[in-house]
Amino acid sequence: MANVEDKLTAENFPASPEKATLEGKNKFTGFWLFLGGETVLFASLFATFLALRESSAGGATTQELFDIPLTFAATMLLLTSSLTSVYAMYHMKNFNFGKMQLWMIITVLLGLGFLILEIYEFNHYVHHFEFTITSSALGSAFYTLVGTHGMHVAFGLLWITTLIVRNARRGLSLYNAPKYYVASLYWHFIDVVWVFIFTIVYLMGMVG
Amino acid sequence: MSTLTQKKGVGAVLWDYLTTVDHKKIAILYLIAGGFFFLVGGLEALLIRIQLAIPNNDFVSAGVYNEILTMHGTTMIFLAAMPLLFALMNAVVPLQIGARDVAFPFLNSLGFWLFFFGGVFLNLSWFLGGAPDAGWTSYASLAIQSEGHGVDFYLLGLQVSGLGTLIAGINFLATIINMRAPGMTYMRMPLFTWTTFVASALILFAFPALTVGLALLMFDRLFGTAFFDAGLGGNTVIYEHLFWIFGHPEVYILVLPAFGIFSDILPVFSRKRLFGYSSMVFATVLIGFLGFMVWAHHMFTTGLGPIANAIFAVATMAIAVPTGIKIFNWLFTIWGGSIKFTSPMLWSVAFIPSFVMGGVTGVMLAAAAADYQYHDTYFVVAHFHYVIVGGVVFSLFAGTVYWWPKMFGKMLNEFLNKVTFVLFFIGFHLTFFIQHFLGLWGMPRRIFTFLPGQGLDMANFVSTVGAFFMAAATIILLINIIYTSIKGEKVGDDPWGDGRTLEWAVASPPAEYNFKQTPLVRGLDALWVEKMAGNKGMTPAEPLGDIHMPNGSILPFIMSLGLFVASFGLLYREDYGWAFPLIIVGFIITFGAMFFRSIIDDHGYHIHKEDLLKEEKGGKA
Amino acid sequence: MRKRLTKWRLLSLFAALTLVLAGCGEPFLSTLQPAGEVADMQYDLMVLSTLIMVVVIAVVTVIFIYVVVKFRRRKGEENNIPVQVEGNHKLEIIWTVIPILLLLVLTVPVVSATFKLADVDAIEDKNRKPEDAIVVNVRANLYWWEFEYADYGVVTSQELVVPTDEKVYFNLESNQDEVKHSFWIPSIGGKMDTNVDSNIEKGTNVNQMWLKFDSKRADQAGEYFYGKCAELCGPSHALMDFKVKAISRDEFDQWISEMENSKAVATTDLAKQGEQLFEEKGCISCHAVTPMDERPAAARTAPNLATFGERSTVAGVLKHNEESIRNWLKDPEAYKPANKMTGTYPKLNDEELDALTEYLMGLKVTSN
Amino acid sequence: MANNHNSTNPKVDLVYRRKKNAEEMKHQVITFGMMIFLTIVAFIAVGYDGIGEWFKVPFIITLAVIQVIFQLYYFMHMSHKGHEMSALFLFSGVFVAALTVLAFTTIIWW
Ligand code: HEA
Ligand code: HEA
Ligand code: HEC
Ligand code: CUA
Ligand SMILES: [Cu+2]
Repeated sequence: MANVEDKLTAENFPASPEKATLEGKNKFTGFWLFLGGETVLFASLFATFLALRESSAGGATTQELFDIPLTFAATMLLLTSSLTSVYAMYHMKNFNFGKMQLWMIITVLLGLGFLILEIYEFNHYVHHFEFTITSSALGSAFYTLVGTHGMHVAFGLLWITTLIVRNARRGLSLYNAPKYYVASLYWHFIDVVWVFIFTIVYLMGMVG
Repeated sequence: MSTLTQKKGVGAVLWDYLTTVDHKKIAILYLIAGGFFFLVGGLEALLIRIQLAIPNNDFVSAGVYNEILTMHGTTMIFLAAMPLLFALMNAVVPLQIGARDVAFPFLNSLGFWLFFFGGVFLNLSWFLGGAPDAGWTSYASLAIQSEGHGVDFYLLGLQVSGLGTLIAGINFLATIINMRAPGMTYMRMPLFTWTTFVASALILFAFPALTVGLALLMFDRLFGTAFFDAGLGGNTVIYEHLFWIFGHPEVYILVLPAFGIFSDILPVFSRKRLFGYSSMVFATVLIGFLGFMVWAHHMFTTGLGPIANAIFAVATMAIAVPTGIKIFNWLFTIWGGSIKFTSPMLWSVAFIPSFVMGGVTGVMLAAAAADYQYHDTYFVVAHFHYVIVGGVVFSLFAGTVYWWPKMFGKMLNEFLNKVTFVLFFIGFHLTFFIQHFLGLWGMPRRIFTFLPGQGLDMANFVSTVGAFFMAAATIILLINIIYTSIKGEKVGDDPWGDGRTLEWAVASPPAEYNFKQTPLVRGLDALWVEKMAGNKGMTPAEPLGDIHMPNGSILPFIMSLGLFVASFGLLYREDYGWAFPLIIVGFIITFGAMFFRSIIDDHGYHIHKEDLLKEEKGGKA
Repeated sequence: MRKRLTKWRLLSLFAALTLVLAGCGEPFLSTLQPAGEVADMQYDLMVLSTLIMVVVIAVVTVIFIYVVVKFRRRKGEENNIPVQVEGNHKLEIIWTVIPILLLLVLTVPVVSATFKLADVDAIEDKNRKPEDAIVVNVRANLYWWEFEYADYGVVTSQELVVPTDEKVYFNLESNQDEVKHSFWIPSIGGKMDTNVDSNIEKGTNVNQMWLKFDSKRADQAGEYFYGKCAELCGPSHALMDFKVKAISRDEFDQWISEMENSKAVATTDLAKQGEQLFEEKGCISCHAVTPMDERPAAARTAPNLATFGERSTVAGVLKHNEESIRNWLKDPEAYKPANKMTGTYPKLNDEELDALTEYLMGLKVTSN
Repeated sequence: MANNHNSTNPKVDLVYRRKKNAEEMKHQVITFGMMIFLTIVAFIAVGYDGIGEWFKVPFIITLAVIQVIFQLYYFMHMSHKGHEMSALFLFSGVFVAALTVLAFTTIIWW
């Protein structure tokens, strides 16, 4: 077993740092399992949304609400943040802590941008269409699904920010490498969910 | 750290248990909490049966009856049966795979405390204005109309404890995937480990659906959303689906570990290896898989249409096949064996015909067109108590008695065990057999009373008498436990004499690190293999060295407490001014604890080789 | 006195015991005494499946008893180690295939019956004339049932009246701010839920089913079949019973025409006084007293009382006599917790109760 | 366990690994390009009125699925070995998810 306290260099840094210790391996496995569960969680929300997507109860319908440029911008931000977190992992494997931190920070900023757009969007719906979480079953399903995703984004931002700050002065180790790795997995998963959200909620909603 | 079991003060013991991350101690916590909730649920069952003993009884009022009924089902399933199974899993599974620990000791403790606080929260409803009263299924239309906070207690309590269950499931999965000793391949794992594995996978995929179902209902009740509000386009049938997408796998989450327990006990007391090991594994996985494709059999009368009903009927019946494979494998395990009727063995053999009775009525229920008659009658009540009590509760009794010496180092009194068995067995059949007929004679379930002159009086009375037999049996077990803890004698590593699996290769109770040296596994029934080869114990797979242990922590307790507090805030959000701040306080506690957890490095500690050697010489006889 | 009581008890005990032994329950309530085509079909499925299950149980039990008796560890065998059998493919195939075959035997009739029971095309048929197929709209309400014969504009409550020996079709509804109930007449056929927001007028989410009432067996079962609510719907779920009267087609037609032409008339003075009270106290705002209730379904918030004088129960569960009516009117909560009538009208004194009771008892439709 | 590299000379190994990582990163960027492309196609398909309506929904869902496979296999490294359990559990989740969505889009009653 690799000793956590060993002095690490680019040479002896393992190829898969996230799985180099037993703790890391457990974290890695456990997190993938968790993502399996999350899949079902989001599927339940998607399914509910699909069942209620036409239940606008006389209020705003999806066709009236959604607007392509906004969704497209949000999508681009989040997709790009997925790539930047891949860059971070790339630098982690190369034992380049500084660059890894930098790309993680970029990821957070992009995610923040996404979140701001989403908040703006919700605010817009509420004020211009009187479309709220209580106004119709569609509203409930929409805000719950998209909002749950948004909460995941927000949580991910807090999590990654904590990681960045906490480890800023300690450098990369086999103790925190799995943490970064798992956080980036989480971030990708958020992106996966978003791909379905923009397709099923927004694009399908515009088609009608 | 506390390697040696010194005499400690009450406070120290309490602190030890509050902060423990040792799976063996967490097992004891689960056993105590789950056992307590079993008594509570059993007491509620007795109240149900007293109320229904005679027609037009007014022992409890209609509203209170519905509360008792709901709490009985909810408590038994979520707070008694599952936690008690977790107790045995925690106590045994790491040992069975030759692991020093579970994959996530910290999360293991968090899982327990979430369950515990969720359960306490739910039961506090009794004292805070009334318990939930919409049935354990809490169907949306009734649950939304239900007045007071009962249903809110249900929703929040289950949400919190469900989170704990999910965490426990992930922990067992990761443990079994990553922590097996050298040589312990998947196809050498004892069946209890296998069934824990599959049941945990079911937890992983089923509980999120419950989480969503409960959340939507909670939003409707607390925040006025419209998922189930038909006036705004909502649809209550969605809730039914979400509940049963969770609910059906849930019954296999309960029964698969039970199957595992019997699969471990039967070989030991017939001194024969499990017949058809690989088909047992296959059947377990298949049941788990099919378990996700049948949920709508609880909704045959909802009006899904004949196509859906027919598909789900056929899919449901298919589960009889792998289950049958198991039944016959068990029978042929004892066939040709040398059976010793210890009390765990009595429970195990009694399980076989009892469970088959329950299983076959399940297949009858699966016949959609006929289920229009059975549905929501006592026939269903009879079915599921036959499988749950005859399967799960029997296994809990069997497993608890069987592993008691491993957990506590003392053997329960066998005579009293057998008295418990006989009384419970009689009471069980007396109570539930006749309920099949009650259902067929036209008695709906969930009724607080029935009128005379409908031909239901006598059978209901018989059923009530049976329940008291079960109560007597349970009380005798309690006496036995007290008696044993005072008088019982210490036992060795393998007190039953014929142990086959790894847990019997270590001390009773095991040292905190389980295995001083990780064992080398050379076949199915690892210990038996060594015994047959004439070895005294397991061959170690590694030289003696320092053992890495995790640190205890109070944070899991605090995180759970935070959610407990926040739940009260959410519940009383509209009633009291202090409630809203309470939500925030609760979340700050929880997230604060999470924050500390993530910024404080916890590398654990080591038990040094020298200390291990010293202990070997001095500590033990 | 004491002696008589014990004797009587003993007798009823015996009666109950014979019933248990006969194992069929009461003919007006039991699914084991089917009295119509649907229940017959379901009964046949029950019998078939029970037979299969008995075979399964018998096989398991025989093997079970054999192994448990035969392979006990006897004295002197303490050190025996039996052969460690790994498995046996032939056996394993046998106990995989045979259950599959047994299940196939069961699935075929199950699927066929499921589709047969779902055949309600007759309701939707555009050319259907009222006589062709009787369609009853069933409305479940918190703890009472309404039955509407929309083709005739006739409404009745608590007691369903149907013609025998022909298919009767049902639309099942429950209002949107209601809770879910389930409509069940055990000896006639299985149940079906009345989902929330099922609305016959709007044509949404309505469950449909058919039943058939056998004339001969209806006679044997007595005057009424018992119907029940089979879905937990609140405190008085247990008391949400209704009665079913199955009569010949001729009688049914006559009944319908009497219903169509009926008018509530109070005859005695006391009844007239009651009629007046019925208006003064606001009863009339919820309860209609003629079968031709023109209000929309959602506005019919209480049982129609047009046939109340001929009923067999008060509020579905109390014996139909004057005392029960008085009791009910005095304090409905005591008899049906959480019902929707409690507290909706001013307190009634004894005289008012007498008058109302007299009036209500006089509400009849049939001529005899 | 820590030393997964088999080569005796860590320096050579390091160069090799660096190169491999860089190559992989190039693949990742290409993957990203494809994902962006698929996204744009989906948005255009929806915004464009000429295409048959019936065709749009299955088409954009297919695009989404392809894109997600990219995410999983490249960004989340599921194509690497050591991901057997990850794949097993993720796809089990997907299986349950698919059943749920299928049920809710068909038999939920209207
Ligand atoms: C441990 C719990 C448990 C288990 C194991 C099962 C097992 C099964 N259950 Fe049960 N069930 C419940 C717990 C359980 N159930 C509960 C709690 C409810 C009610 C919930 C509520 O509404 O509150 C319920 C309700 C329920 C219903 C809904 C009834 C209704 O509400 O109308 C149905 C319908 O299909 C059903 C079917 C089955 C089937 C087919 C099995 C099968 O898995 C059984 C398989 C086993 C055998 C068949 C026996 C052994 C096999 C052989 C010896 C081989 C040969 C056999 C044949 C050829 C038949 N169950
Ligand atoms: C694990 C699950 C489980 C278990 C073990 C049981 C165990 C029992 N159940 Fe339960 N039951 C359910 C799950 C379970 N049940 C569910 C899910 C429902 C449906 C709820 C719903 O419809 O929503 C239900 C419903 C249900 C009903 C139907 C109620 C109705 O529909 O109106 C009945 C009626 O007889 C019943 C009876 C019993 C009895 C007699 C036992 C006995 O086996 C209990 C035996 C145990 C004891 C008797 C304990 C003895 C306790 C003491 C002696 C107390 C001592 C106290 C101290 C020392 C503090 N149960
Ligand atoms: C809010 C409307 C409301 C008012 C006002 C009302 N009732 Fe009722 N009544 C009901 C409902 C609802 C029921 C059914 C209760 C149940 O069975 O759960 C009922 C039941 C009854 C029954 C039994 C019906 C049956 O079919 O067996 C009688 C008799 C009755 N009411 C008489 C009266 C009289 C007399 C008054 C006035 C003094 C009155 N009601 C006022 C709503 C009302
Ligand atoms: Cu209506 Cu139960
Ligand atoms: Cu089920």
